[in-house]
Amino acid sequence: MPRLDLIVPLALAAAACQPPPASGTSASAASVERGKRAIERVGCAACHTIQGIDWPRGRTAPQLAGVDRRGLIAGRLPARPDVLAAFVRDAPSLVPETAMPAMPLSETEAMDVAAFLLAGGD
Amino acid sequence: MRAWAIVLGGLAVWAAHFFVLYGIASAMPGRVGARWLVLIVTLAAIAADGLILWRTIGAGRRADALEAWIARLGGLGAALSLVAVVWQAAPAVAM
Amino acid sequence: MKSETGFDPALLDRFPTKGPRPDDELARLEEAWRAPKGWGLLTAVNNNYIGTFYVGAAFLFFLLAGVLALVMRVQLALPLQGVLPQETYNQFFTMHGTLMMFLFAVPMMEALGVLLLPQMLAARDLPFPRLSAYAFWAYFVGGTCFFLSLFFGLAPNGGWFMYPPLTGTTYSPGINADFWLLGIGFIEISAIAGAIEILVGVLKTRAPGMTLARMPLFAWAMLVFAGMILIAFPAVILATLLLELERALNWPFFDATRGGDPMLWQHLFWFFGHPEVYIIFLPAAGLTSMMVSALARTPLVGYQLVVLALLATAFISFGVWAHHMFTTGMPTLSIGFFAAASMAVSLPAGVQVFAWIATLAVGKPRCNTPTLFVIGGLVTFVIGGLTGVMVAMVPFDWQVHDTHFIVAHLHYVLIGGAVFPVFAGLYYWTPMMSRRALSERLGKWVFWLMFAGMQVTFLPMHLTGMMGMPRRVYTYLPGMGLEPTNLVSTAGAFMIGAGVALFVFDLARNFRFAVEGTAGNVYGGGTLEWLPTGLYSTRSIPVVRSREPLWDQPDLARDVDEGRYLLPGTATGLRETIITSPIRAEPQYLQIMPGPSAWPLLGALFTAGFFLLLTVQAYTPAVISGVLAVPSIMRWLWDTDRTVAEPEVDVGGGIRLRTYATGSGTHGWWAMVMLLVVAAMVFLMTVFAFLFVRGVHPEYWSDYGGKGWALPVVGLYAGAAGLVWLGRYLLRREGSTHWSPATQVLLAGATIALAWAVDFTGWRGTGFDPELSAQGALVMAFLAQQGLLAAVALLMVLYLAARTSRNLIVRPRSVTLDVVSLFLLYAAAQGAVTALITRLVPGGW
Amino acid sequence: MLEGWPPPILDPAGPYAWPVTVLSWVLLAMAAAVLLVVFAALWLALFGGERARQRVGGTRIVWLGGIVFPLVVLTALLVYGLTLTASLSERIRGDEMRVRITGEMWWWRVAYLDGDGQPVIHDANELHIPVGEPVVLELESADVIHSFWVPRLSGKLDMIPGRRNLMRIQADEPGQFGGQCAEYCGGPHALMGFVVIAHEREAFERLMAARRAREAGPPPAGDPRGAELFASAGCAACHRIAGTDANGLAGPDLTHIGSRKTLGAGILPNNRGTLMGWIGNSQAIKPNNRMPPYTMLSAAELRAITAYLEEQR
Repeated sequence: MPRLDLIVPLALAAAACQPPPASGTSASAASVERGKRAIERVGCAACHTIQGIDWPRGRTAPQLAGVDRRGLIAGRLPARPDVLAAFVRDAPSLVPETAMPAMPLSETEAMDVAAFLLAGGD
Repeated sequence: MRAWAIVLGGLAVWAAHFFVLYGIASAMPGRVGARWLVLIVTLAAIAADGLILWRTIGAGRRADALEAWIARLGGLGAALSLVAVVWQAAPAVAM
Repeated sequence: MKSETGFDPALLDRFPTKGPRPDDELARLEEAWRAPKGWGLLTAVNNNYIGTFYVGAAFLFFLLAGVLALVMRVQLALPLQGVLPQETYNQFFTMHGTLMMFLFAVPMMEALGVLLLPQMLAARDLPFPRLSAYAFWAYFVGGTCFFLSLFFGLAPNGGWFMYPPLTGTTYSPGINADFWLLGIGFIEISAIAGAIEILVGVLKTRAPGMTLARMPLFAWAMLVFAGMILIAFPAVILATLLLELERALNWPFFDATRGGDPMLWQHLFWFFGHPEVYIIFLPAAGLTSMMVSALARTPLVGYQLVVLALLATAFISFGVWAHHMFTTGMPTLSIGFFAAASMAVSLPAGVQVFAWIATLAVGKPRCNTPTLFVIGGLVTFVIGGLTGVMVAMVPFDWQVHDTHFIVAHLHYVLIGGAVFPVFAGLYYWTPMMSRRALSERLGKWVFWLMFAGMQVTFLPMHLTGMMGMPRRVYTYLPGMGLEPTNLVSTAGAFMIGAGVALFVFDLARNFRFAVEGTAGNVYGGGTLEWLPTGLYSTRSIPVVRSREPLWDQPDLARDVDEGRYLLPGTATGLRETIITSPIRAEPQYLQIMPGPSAWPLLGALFTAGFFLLLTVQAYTPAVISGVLAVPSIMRWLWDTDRTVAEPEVDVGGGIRLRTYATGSGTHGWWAMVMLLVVAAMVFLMTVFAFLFVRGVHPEYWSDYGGKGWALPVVGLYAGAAGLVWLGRYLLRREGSTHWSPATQVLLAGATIALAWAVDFTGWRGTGFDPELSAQGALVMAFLAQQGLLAAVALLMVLYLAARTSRNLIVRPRSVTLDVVSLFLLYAAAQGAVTALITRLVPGGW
Repeated sequence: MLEGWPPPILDPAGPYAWPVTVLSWVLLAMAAAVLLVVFAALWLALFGGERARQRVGGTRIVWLGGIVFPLVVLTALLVYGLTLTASLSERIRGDEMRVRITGEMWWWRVAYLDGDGQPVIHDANELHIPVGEPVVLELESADVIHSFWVPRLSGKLDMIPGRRNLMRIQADEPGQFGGQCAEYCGGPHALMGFVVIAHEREAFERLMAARRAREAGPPPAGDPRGAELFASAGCAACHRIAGTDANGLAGPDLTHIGSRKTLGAGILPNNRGTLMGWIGNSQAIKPNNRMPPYTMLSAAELRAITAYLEEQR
C-alpha cells in the first residue's frame, strides 16, 4: 500500500473543500428518506446488505448495518457525512483499489445517501 | 348384476359419451368433422339415456320395494346423465 | 318379497329368537376372538385394533404435514424471509402436499372404513383381516421412512405432482425424486389392498336384510370410494413406474428429445389426481350424511338423491382431470369438454349440501362439537365449491391457475369437505372406541379456533392470488402489496395450529382405548355401530329392517346382546362371519376367518424394505428383502382356504349355512376380480400412453417388421388358457388323481412364461432399444408388465403345487384353484393383447 | 415484476385481458349470490321459525336448491365460459409481429422474429411491443415446464419441452406490465419475473430499428479493458454480445443489457449498483441461479466489466 500516506490527506483535503458539514445525527428526515430512494435507484444493496433496505441483500461487499457506529469508511476514511458522500459518489478516486464503482449520484443525492447510512438505516 | 346395470346404466352412458368425445377431440383437433361426429354421438347417448329413463319410470311402481327403489335410482341417474350429456355436447356448438 | 339367491326371506322373520341361550356360548365366542397381548398386539388382525392403529397413524401424518405448513407460513409471512432456505422450502411444500394427500387423506378414509364399516354392517370383521393388517403395516412403515427422508435432505422437491422433466434425472439427479416415486408407488399398493378389502366388505358382509336401499350412507360412500381407487390409482402407479424406469434405466417416456412427452405424465397423474379429490371427499360426505341425521335426530332427507350424488360424483370425476391442464395449450374443443364435465360434477355436491340443510331443518340439532364441525365443514365446503365453479370457467382459470387463489380454493374444498367432517367424526365416534368421550367444552374451542383460523388463513389468499402471487414460491419480493394478506394468512395458520394442538391435548386427556365398556352412544345415532360390542363385534348379527334400526326397533340392542339374532356364538369354534348377497344381503355362507398372525406384518416389512432399499440403491439387500416378502405372504395365505369338519352349520333360528363356498360371487372371487380390475386399468393406461405418445410424436415411430411373431405368442397364450380350463375340469372329475389338475395348471403357468419369453425374444431380435425412443421404451414397458404377470403366475402355480402336495386343494372345486385360474386366464389375455398391440400399431407418418 | 395492488387480473390493459376481468366480476357476483342463498337456507334451517323450517326441510328443497337452481346458473355460466374461451382463442391471422420466448431455468430467452420466422433481435427477460396491436408469442421451453404469465395482458400459457404454444397479447396503452413464471420449475422459481414494455408505434419502430442496426453492425466501443475481461473471465462462454467474439448461448443475450429495465429475470431494477452486484455474486440475490459468483475478480476488473456492459445498449 504505497499510496496510503497520500490518500488520507487527499481525502481530508477534499473534505475540507466542502462547506462545513451538518452534524451526522441531525440530518433531516426528508434527507434520509431521499437517501433511501437514491440507494434503491442506483442499487447499492446488490452488493451491500443495508439496514432498512429489504431487497436485494447482496453479500459481495461489506455489510452496511451499523455503519453509523463504525469509525472508518473502507477501513481508513473517517466516517464523516461529507467524506461518506464523496466516497459513495466516486469511491475509486478516494480508494483506488476499491471494488466500488463511482455511482451516478448528484452531490445532494450523495449527501442524502450519507445521511441515510449514518442514520442507521431508518 | 342386472340391478347394477340399472343403477349405473345412465352414468355409464355419460362415461362412454365423454370418453368418445375426448377421443374425437384428440384424434381430430380443429376439424369441422369432429363437431358433427360429436353431435351424432350425443344424439345416440341421449337416446340411450331416454331409453333407460322410459324403462325405469314404469319399473318404479313395481310391487317389490327394493326393485322399485333400484329402478328409481337408475331413472334419476339417467336423468342426471341426460343433463351432463347435453352440457358435454355444448362445446361442439358454442365454441 | 323377491329373493336374490334363492334364500327365503321369510326365514329372517324368526328373529329375534325366544328362549334361553347356552351358557358357554359367549365364552366360546370371546375365546375365538381373544386378542393377543403385549408385543403380540403387533400380530393382531382384528379391525378394532388395526382400525385404531390406522386412524392414529393417519392422524400422526396430518400433524406432521401441518407442522410443515406452519413453518412454510412463517417463511411467507414477510417477503424475503430466511426461515427456510429455497431448497428446504421446496422440499417442505412437496412433502406437505404428498403427506396430506397420500399419507393422511386417503389412509384416514380407509382407516375409518376399516374401523367403522364392520360395526355399521354388523359384520364380525372385514372379510380379509390379514390384508387389512398388511395394508396398515405397509403404509405405516413406508410412510414413516418416507417422512424421515426430510431430515436427511433427501426429501423430494419436485412438488406433489412431480412433473417431469423437472423430476427426471437431468434436473433432479439425486435420489430425492426416487423416494417419492418408490415410496408413494408402494403406499398406493397398500391403498389398493385396503380398497379391495372395503369393497368386498361392503358388498358381502352386510347384516342380513341390509339391502342396498338400507345401507348406511358411509357404507355407500366407502363402496364408491373403493371402486374409484381401483380405477384411479392404477394411473398413478403406472405413471410413477414409468418415471422411475426413465430415471433408472433411461427409457424416455417423458423426454421430448426422444419422442416422449411431458404431457403424458400430466394426463396420467391427473387422471388419478382429480378423482383423488373426490376419493377424499366422498367418505367424508358419507360421514357427514350419517352425522347430520344422527345429530338432528331424524332420517336424512333425500337419501336416494344422496346415493345418486355419490355414484354420479364417482363417474363424472373421471371426466375432469384435464381441468388441471387448461393452461397447457390443449385443443380448444377438448378444453370445452373438460369444462363441461367440471360443471356437471358440481351438481351432485349441491344435492348433498341441500340434503344436509334440509335434514337440519327437519330435526332439532343441538349445539355440540360434532354439529359445529359438520356445519363449519358445510359452510367452508360451499365456498370452496363456488371457487371451484369459478376455476372451471376456462378463461378465469387461465388467470388464476397456479396462483394462491388455487391454494385457497383447494384448501377450502379439502378442509371443508374432508378435514372438518373427519374432526366431527372423531368427536362423534370416539365414544365407540374409548371409555371416555372427548370434552365438549374443549371441543367448542377446538372448533372455533380451527374454523376461524381456516377462514383467516385462506379467505385473504384468494386476493393474494389475484394480486399475482404464484403457488410454490419460497418467497416473494417486497413492494408488491403482498405483505398484508400473507401476514394475515400466517396468523390464521397459527390459529388452526392452536386448535389442532388443543385437540391433541383433549385426545391425550380423554381417549382411553376400549372395546367393551366404552362411553357408548353419546349422540344417539340410529345405526348398527352403536350396538353393544366386543372384539367379536356384536354378540349376534341382527336382521336389518330399516335404515336406522336402533331408532325403529327399541329392543334391538338388548336382543342382539342376548344372542337372539344370527350367529349368536361361534358355530365352528373359529372366527367367522356371515357372507351375504350384494343386493339384498341374503345370507349365503359362513366365512371362516383367519386369526392373529405375524406374517402380514413381516410381509409388509419386507415389501417396504424392498422398495425403500431400492430407493437408497442398496440393491442386494433390496432383492433379499423382496425375496423374503414372497414366502411371508404365501405363509399367511397358507392358513386360509381350509374346510372345517361340518360342511353346514346352524347359524341360529334353524338357518343352516355352508362353511365353504367356491365359484363366482364368493368373497375370494370378488377380491381376485377387483385385483384384476386394477391390473387391467394399469394395462389400459399403458395402452393410452402408447397411443398418446404415438399421436404426439409420430416422427419418432418406426414400423416394426416382425408382425409374424404375434402368431406364436398369441397361440401359446391361448394354449395356456386351454390348460387352465382343463385343470379345472379335471378337479371336478371324480376319477382324476389329486395331482392331475395341478399338473395342468403348472403347465399353464409355464406356458405363459414361455409365451412371454418368445415375445421378448421377438423384440430383442430386432435390436429395438428402449433407450432410443419412446416407442421402444413403451414396448419394453408392456413387456415388463407382462413379465411381472408371468412371474406372479409362476409363483401362484408353485403355491398351488405346494398346496396340492399337502393335499390342501379342496375338491371338487377349490377357492385357491379358482382364483389362480382367474389370474392365469387374465395374464394370458393381457399377454395376447400386448403381443398384438405392440406390433400392429403402425409407425411413421 | 408484478405490481400487486390493484390486483392485475382486475386491472386489464388489453383486449385479451379485459373480457376475463368482466368474467371475474360476474363470477365473483355469482359466487356471492349463491353463497347468500345457501347461507340463508342454512340459517333458516338452524334458527328459523317452525314454518320456515318446514319449508326448508323436505326433499323439495333438495330438488330446488341442489338441482334446479344450479342447473340454471351453471348452464348460463357454461355457455358464457365456452363462447368466451372460443373468442379468446380464435385463429391467429398470421401477419402479426412474432416473438419467440423460451423459458429457461430461471430466465426467459426472447427472440424477435422476421417474416420468415428467423430471429433478428436477441434479448432476455423483457419484451417491447407496440401499443394497440396484437403480438403473437411462440412459447417454448429449453429445459423444464415453465408458464408465461403477464396478467394485465393475458392469462397464462405453459411452455412445454417438445411443444410450441402460441399466445396473443396486446396492450392498449403504453406502460410496463409485470409478468412471472407460474409453473413450478424448481430452485428459484419464485424469482423468475418478466417485463413487457408497450410503446407508442413510432417510439417502438425507432427502438426496433436501432436494435436491428445494432445486431447487424459493430459493437459500441465501450471500455476496452472491460471487453477483454468479458472474454477472459469466461463471461463469453455463456453470454452473447452481437458483433463480438462473445457468442455463448447458455445464459441471457447481453447485446442490449445496458438498456434493459431489469436484471436477474425481472427481479431487480437495472442500474450500475445492481449490475455490479449481480456480476459479483448473483447467488446472494437469487440463490441457485445458474450464474456462478465472480468473487475472484479484482475490484478494478469488476468495475471494468460493469462499465463495459453498461455501454451495451
